[in-house]
Amino acid sequence: MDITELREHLCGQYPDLCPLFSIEFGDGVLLVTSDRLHAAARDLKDLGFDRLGMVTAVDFGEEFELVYRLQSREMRAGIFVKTRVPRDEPRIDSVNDLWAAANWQEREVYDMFGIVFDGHPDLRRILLTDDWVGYPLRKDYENPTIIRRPDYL
Amino acid sequence: MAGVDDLAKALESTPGGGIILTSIDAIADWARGYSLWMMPMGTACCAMELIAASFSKFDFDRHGSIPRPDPRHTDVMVVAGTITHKMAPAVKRLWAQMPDPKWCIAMGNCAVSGGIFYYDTYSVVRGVDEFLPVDIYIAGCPPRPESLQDAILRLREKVRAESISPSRVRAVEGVLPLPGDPLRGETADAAPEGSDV
Amino acid sequence: MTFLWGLLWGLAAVMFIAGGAVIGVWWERKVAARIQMRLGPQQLGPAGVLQMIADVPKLLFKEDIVPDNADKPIFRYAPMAVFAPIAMSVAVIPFWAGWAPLDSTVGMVFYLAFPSIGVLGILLSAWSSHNTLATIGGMRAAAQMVSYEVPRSLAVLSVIVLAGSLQPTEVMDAWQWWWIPLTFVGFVVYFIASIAEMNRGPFDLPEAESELVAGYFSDYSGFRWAIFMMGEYGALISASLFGAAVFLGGYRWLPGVAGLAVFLVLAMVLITAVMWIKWTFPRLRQDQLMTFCWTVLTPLAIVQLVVAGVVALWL
Amino acid sequence: MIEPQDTPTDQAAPALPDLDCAPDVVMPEVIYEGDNTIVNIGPSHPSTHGVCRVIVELDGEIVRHAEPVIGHLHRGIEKMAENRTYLQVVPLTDRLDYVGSMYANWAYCRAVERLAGIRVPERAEYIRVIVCELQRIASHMMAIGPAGADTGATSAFMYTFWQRELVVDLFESLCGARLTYNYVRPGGVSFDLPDGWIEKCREFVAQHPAAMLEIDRFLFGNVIFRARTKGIGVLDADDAVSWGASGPVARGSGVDWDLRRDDPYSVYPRFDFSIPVGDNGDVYDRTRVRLWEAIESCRIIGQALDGLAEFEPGTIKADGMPRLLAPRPGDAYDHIESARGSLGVYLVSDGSVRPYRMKVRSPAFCNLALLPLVSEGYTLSDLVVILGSLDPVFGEVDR
Repeated sequence: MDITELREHLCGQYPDLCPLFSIEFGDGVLLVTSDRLHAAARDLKDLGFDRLGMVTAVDFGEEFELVYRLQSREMRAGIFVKTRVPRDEPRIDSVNDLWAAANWQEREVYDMFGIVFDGHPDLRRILLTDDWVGYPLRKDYENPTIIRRPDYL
Repeated sequence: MAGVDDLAKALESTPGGGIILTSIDAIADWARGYSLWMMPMGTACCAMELIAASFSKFDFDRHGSIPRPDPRHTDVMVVAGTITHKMAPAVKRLWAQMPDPKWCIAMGNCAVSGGIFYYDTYSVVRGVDEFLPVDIYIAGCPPRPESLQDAILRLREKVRAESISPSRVRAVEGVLPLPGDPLRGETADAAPEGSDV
Repeated sequence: MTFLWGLLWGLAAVMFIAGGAVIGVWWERKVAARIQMRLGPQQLGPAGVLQMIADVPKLLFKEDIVPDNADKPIFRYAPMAVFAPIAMSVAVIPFWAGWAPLDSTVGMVFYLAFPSIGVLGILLSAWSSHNTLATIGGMRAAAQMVSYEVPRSLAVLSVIVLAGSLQPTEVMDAWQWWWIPLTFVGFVVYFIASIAEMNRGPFDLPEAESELVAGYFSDYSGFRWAIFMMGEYGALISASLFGAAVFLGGYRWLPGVAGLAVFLVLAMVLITAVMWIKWTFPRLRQDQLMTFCWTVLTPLAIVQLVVAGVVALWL
Repeated sequence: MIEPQDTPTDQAAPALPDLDCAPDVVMPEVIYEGDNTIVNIGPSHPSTHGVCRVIVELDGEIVRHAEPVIGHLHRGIEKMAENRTYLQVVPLTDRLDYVGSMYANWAYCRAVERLAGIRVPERAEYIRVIVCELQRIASHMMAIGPAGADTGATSAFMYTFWQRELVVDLFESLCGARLTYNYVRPGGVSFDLPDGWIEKCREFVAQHPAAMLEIDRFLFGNVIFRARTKGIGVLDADDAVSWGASGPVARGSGVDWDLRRDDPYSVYPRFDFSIPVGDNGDVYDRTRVRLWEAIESCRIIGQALDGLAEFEPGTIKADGMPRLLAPRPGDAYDHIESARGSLGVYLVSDGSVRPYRMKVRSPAFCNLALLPLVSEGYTLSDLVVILGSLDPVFGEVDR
């Protein structure tokens, strides 16, 4: 199923999601607000997106952008769901109840960005030690042990 | 090694015991050099070459070195791969579990200095020599299995200078010619008067 | 005087086992290397035969670690408790016509009883190490060795029934070549049960390298560990010698020194077969191991015993 | 007899590093109050296939819960990539999945190419397919062999490793490295095939299926190995999909999903190959799927080598590649089917010469998350076999 068919399919099933859908670099992207993320994710799962490929976040200064990559075996298509959470209070609903794959992936995002997933059963640090201070993948992360690379490209 | 220590002490305090001690040292060092069992501390990419080194094509067993997973049975720890801050305590603990005399080979750039992970990273220990006394460094990312075999042969040379008596070890350490040192002959000649190196 | 003789014999047995172990380890490394497309030890002596001459002093000069939390006296002496019974078991093996180092009238029972005492040493060492992996290994060893004792004893019993004696030399005197086909099943059961008894692959669960790192001797270093290894190889040698004698006829094939040579060659073949099996087969799981013992080996041994008994009556 | 203080000070022994000076973190103790035994496997253990710590709650020999503790090899590659140019990130991707370096190279390059709109010449695509299928064979050899080693048959590992060495030799003559190739670059590959390489590759492909069938016979046909792996670590298809499992782990459970066929990329649609799928989802099926995939890879390589003849040698780099890539702002994701599953790279660009964010969607990470699920109720001996069958590579799990 190519991207335009996917858009038609999505708009046919869930008209309220249709205006949020756009195409970037050949990938379908669904941009939702953070409070609607869980509902949109559920709709997409019902639509046939049965695999959660990836959960990650990007630090855009004031806000974090959360990126969910969903995949459908049946439709042979993938879609991004993006949402933004404020840096001051990074909270979002966990999608662990929809896809078990979110369990470790959301833990990783919590570990690296400090975004709290409400409803996650076991939100602990996963890659770093439990007593680690700070969230390394934030752009303002400082750690005295880091040696900056000389800037010669 | 308490029994061996006592033996060494007794021999040192006995007149003429030094000759026996030297003979025992010769036997012990020969035996140790030809039977360097490895503790494969493979953490990352270099572990693959560590495996390759002891497998069919390269076959470490030819040199009498076999990998043993249990630190208690090994003589030389081969740290192959990046050591992170999370892993370092475990490496230290395994090192502490190895019985004396023990040696350490830092295999690969990551274990030598952090290598490609030197800059910009927050979780990597820059070289295993920050917390272990390394005897042989092997450069390469990753080094070839032949380099590791060469390191074992070099380590064998280094082991020859060891003694079962701690005071003798300390005496020779300052003047120990490093394996492959171009100044080798001179350094040995320049040993201080009276030291029986 | 008797005491001195005993001491001398004890020393001889220890030297025999230790020497055998030294050669055995080298041989195993070569056999394993051959199976794995490698060369094995090469540098010391022709084909690396002197490799173990380097390994043994090295282990002798290693630090002798006793962990802080270990039960220290037991930890120290447990290796002896493993090694001594195995060295003792060599005493009753008939090497020569009418001669065994200790020609006891109950030699067969003695042989079956003594190596099993080793399980006590293994349990002690495992428990005193204060190490979970070692403890699991010790428990596995205990269950395994006690269970496999049954088919092994039953298999040997069939030979005892045929010979009508418990004295190894008399058993050897009574031995006939047609016992080999008659007790073949018993021999196979004995062979498999012996492999399990000496904790070698595919029954090496107590020291399973990929699961328990080193099992019950994980915390032993230096020469104490070497004693464990000597015990293991001693058990291998002693079981192979015994099997070669009572099941395969040992020295009876040829007279005089040639007979002894045949006996030793037979034992060597058995030892090599054990190594071959170890380096070829995967390892069983604990429950499969027990099931195999009680549902396959033990019934087979009983059937063998019945057959031997009927034949013995008919004789 | 010389005393230590007699040593002249200028020749004093260099001070040995103090063992207690550097990262002095105490190993976290497991506090547990219950009747079961807690056994700590790892971080350095012969069968964790890297540096994974598994905290196992044992009831006798039965595993009640196995909790993997990962991150012992977390090197911060994603953070490092933010401070390197697009080309400088390629060597970092080598170190992700060190058993199959070509995959991470390729996934990253595809993401960059998508972001910067680079068209790769077809010859380069064919070469990429060939090296990645060779890499799949090499990587699966490191999964099948340890399955034997975990169950105790060390020799099987030697036999599969021999095959891996043959592939590594091919790679070495291709790009000079045995393990970290840095071969697939944005816009193409770094070198064209050397003279005689195609013949050597054909030789390898010709002998490999026979070697695999031999492994199939003596390892997978072995009665003990079957007893040890059949019905162990069963993962059903629904769980596999829900947990995001991919690659042989998912296919062993009957999830017929392979990106090479289902989301075709590169020149894969031109080749004729089949995708082996298991039925039971146990260790045996997962491992055997890998074996048949290796044989299928040989078929793909054979076809790709035939197809390669159509293209002129030397056209291996995209035209007009700038020395310094600065793609337009935006984000791109691309994934390929690596030996462990679907390996994706997500790149965010802010228009500068360095990636703003790189995220690696690691299949081994998702597959390893299944360990508590699939190991519960089996014995300790099975746990190591199950862990091996998930085939984690910790460079990729921890990144």
